[in-house]
Formats: sequence, C-alpha cells, structure tokens
Amino acid sequence: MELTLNHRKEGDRTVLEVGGEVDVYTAPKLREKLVELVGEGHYHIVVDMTKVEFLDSTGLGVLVGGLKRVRSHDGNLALVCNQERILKIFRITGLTKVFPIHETLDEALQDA
Amino acid sequence: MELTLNHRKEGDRTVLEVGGEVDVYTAPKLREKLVELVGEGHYHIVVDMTKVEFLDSTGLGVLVGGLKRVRSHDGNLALVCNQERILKIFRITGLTKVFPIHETLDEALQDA
Amino acid sequence: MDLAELHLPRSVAYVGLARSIVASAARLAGLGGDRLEDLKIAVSESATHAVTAAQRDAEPLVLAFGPHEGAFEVHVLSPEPARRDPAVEALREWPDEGGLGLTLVEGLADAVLFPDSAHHQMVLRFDLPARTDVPEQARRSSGAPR
Amino acid sequence: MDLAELHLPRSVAYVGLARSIVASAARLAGLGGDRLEDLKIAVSESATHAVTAAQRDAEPLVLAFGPHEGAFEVHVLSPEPARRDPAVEALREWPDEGGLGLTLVEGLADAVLFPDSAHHQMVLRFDLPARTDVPEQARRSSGAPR
Ligand SMILES: Nc1ncnc2c1ncn2[C@@H]1O[C@H](COP(=O)(O)OP(=O)(O)O)[C@@H](O)[C@H]1O
Ligand SMILES: Nc1ncnc2c1ncn2[C@@H]1O[C@H](COP(=O)(O)OP(=O)(O)O)[C@@H](O)[C@H]1O
Repeated sequence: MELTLNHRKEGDRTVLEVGGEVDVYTAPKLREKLVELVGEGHYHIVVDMTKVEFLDSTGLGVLVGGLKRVRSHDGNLALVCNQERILKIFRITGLTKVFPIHETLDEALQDA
Repeated sequence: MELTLNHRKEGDRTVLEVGGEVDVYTAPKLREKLVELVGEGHYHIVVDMTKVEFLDSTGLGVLVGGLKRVRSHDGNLALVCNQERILKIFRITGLTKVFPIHETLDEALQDA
Repeated sequence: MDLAELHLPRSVAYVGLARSIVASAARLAGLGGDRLEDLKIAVSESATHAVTAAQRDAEPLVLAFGPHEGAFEVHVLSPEPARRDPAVEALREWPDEGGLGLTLVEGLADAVLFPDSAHHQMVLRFDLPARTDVPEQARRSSGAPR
Repeated sequence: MDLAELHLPRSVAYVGLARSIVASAARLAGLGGDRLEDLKIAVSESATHAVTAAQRDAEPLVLAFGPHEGAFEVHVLSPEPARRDPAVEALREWPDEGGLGLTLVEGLADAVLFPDSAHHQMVLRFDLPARTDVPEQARRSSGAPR
C-alpha cells in the first residue's frame, strides 16, 4: 500500500490527508511534504489520518518534527484519528499529551 | 486450517464430508479414513468437497487411491465440488474424466 | 534481483506455512484473486516435492521469491530431483499416478524454468498485472526495490 | 524450537514485507485481530532498527519466527545495537525524540527479551490464545510441529 498525501486549504487551516502505510520507507515523503507546506507558509496544519493503514515510530517522529516546525512559527499541528489501533500507539508513547487529537475533521476545524 | 472429516449413510451411499486443507501434511488422515470406510464395507462413496479450502496433487492422489479401492469391490466414488479453483485442478490433471463430479450433493445422490 | 528467502525446517508440517507466506508476498507484489490460488497450489507442489525428495531432513527447505522482470518468481531448490528416495517410494500406493504434481505446476504457473540442467532448481513465474494497476509501494516492498 | 527464517535484503524497502510475512505466519499460528496489528508494529520497529543500525548493507536482515512455549516469537538479530551509525544519526532531525521505537515494542509485545547480554538479539513474544481455540493444523504448520 503506497503512501498517499493530499492537502487543501479549509479557512485558515491546511488539511493534509494521509493514506496508506507510514513506515521507514515512506516516512521521508511525509516529512518532505510537511517541510514544503511550512516553507510555503502553512503554519496551521490538520493532519487527517483517517485513511492511514499503518503507522510506526518513524511516522510518529515525522509528526513530532512537523509539530516543532509549525510551533517555531507560532503555528499548530492537530491530528484527526478515529482508529483505536493507531490511537493506541500515541497513548503508549505519551504523544496524546503532545498533539491535539480529534475524532473527526469537523471537530478539528472547529477547535480554536 | 485443520482437515475435517465426517461421514454418514444416505440410503446405499456413504457421504464423506471433507473440510479445510488437504495437502501432504493432512492427506494421510484422508487416506486412512477412506481405507477404514472401504474396510468396513462402504463401497459407494460420495466425497463432498464443498468445504475444502485447499487441495493439491497429494490430495488428488489420495482420491484416486480411494477410487481404485472401491472399484476393486465393484463400488464407485463420486465427488461433489462447486468451487471453480478446485475444479480447475481436476481439469488440468485430466481427472474430470476419471471421477464423476457433481455440483451438489443432491445431484450426486440422484445419480444412478 | 533481490529476492526474499524463506528457510523452513524440511518437514511436511511446514508446506502450509510456505504456501501461505509466499502468497502473502505475492499479494503485496500485485498478484490477485485466482492467480493467488494458482500460486498457492504450485508452491505447495514444489515444496512438497522438495521436502519428500530429500534424503536428509537436516538441511532447511529454502524458497526465494519476489517480483522479477514482470512476474512474481518463486525459486525452489529441490535436492535429488531425478532419483526417488526408496523410503518415500515405498509409501506410494499408486506409483502409476505419478506426475500429477509437475502437471499441476506446469498448468498453473505462467512459466516453469529449470535454470540448471540437472533440474536441481525450479523457478515458477506468475505474470504480474501491468505496473499501473499495482500500488507502487506494495510492489517495491515485496521485492526488488527498483 | 524449529522456527521459520526470513532473509531479506537489508533495506528499508523490505520492512513492509517483513511485517506482513511475519503477521501472516502469526495468523496461522492462532494470533488474531488487534494482536496482529500490535505484532506488525513491533516487527516493523525491530526490523527498522536492525536495518538502519547496520554498518554494512551486505548482510541480510534475518527474522526467525514461530510458536514457542505458548507465544508467537519473533527473533531479530540487530547488528551494532549499542552504537549508532553516525551517518544514520546525521539524518535525525529530532535526536531528543529517540526511544519511541523501543517504547512501542515494549508496550505492544507481551514480553521483550534480549537473550544475549550485548543486546544483539531481540525476542518479541506475543501470547497465543489457549490451544483449544486454535485449529490444530494451523498451529503446527506455522511453527514447531510438536
Ligand atoms: N520442484 C521440482 N524440481 C525438480 N524436479 C521436479 C520437481 N517436481 C517434480 N519434479 C520431477 O518431475 C517428476 C514428476 O514429479 P511429480 O509431478 O511430483 O510426480 P508425482 O506426482 O509422482 O509426485 C519427478 O521425476 C520429479 O523428480
Ligand atoms: N531491536 C533492537 N535490538 C536491540 N536494541 C534496540 C532495538 N531497538 C532499539 N534498540 C536500542 O534501544 C535504544 C532506543 O532505540 P529506539 O527506540 O529505536 O530509538 P529511536 O526511537 O531513537 O530510533 C537504542 O539505543 C537502540 O540501540
């Protein structure tokens, strides 16, 4: 399963839809995308992980990197995730305290 | 998936229901069962393969052996099979000409 | 050609694992539906042959597999392919039915190659659908990365 | 303990194949549902570590796996586990985030063992459901036949 990446503007936010498998082989593409978005001035990012089928620590590391990047511009990075098996790895690693995680995209967009 | 074997009388026929995977590891159990049935005087056997999930040449060999056994007692051995992927291996090996093969158990039991 | 290799104890108990593992790699490489069933049977035949033809069960059964030149390939090293183990032969009840295994393999695979003339190795090839139909990473992650 | 062994080119492109093959063997051994997802992540972490920590990519990545003493075990040989490859280290953007991989493996597996004191080998254990729940042949054909 290939990694798919699609982004669009929603008001003042940028929604990055991630699909497929994020591992050591595909994560560099996700990192490049986040670097590119921040470079273009997208500092308020919502990463929609509804269609992610696999995520391990390499992917977590890239998301943490994205968060640090937007924060250095006073931005923020929120996640949309409704899959228990993926939420679980955020919990185990303590990253639920680092990222705002929402069940739906609507909820993430309504969050101030 | 374990091999499952169940037999019952239906009029003058004996129906042997085979389920699961028939390969070099499980085929000896099928052979023993056929030897046992013929030893007990079951010479008119219908092997119902509707629930077979895998069959290779080792299983084919055991069925051919069963056929020879019942024939040496003037009996017969018919097959019930409605799965294309299994019919295919009977066709490739030319065994469709050796076994009467029926789509349903009813059809097999009605066959003279 | 960077193939994955599976080493299994040379026992009939592992033939089921062999076909199921090779099938899961083939699925990742883009082989689908009926062709996966064909592959499972062909792998089962080759692995059965390699296991039962072995004189010694000390050496593992080795299967190498992966996409190569437009097909999913499975390489099976078969010890002692020409001669029959008398012990195995003695177990056969129907010697005149021999040849079913090779007939099936040849009927199910798109190509069967014997790269060395002594027939010690058998290569099964299953054509993969055109590249555009296959998710890119699936192809790469199940075999040759380029 | 007759484990199956998977040998893969030591490349990040094969980590996906590694986790999917080990998961298909674990499924045959009776591991189900969520535990298969846990296993996939843990295997991915170990394989990633073994691949990226390697100084030379000549030697293959080797995973050994199968049921053993009530659990599905995955053995991963990790070259150079203690020292970090400076080249790999230089690629890290967030050195302070290190340790996520091992945290995940320890959180997801039922047990993580380091049989040799130098930590060159890692064994992940995933408890299998009680034997009565598991089809007999599935268990045998995915690992130790007895
Ligand atoms: N994987 C293989 N590699 C090399 N030779 C093979 C292989 N499979 C079968 N053969 C050869 O083909 C012949 C027929 O084998 P096979 O079809 O398995 O017969 P049978 O159905 O009697 O077991 C044998 O001489 C065998 O040595
Ligand atoms: N499979 C493994 N075998 C042995 N040591 C490991 C393994 N995985 C991680 N380690 C060790 O645990 C420490 C943390 O590794 P890891 O959790 O992968 O860190 P990071 O998230 O920074 O990549 C490192 O010192 C590494 O060498």
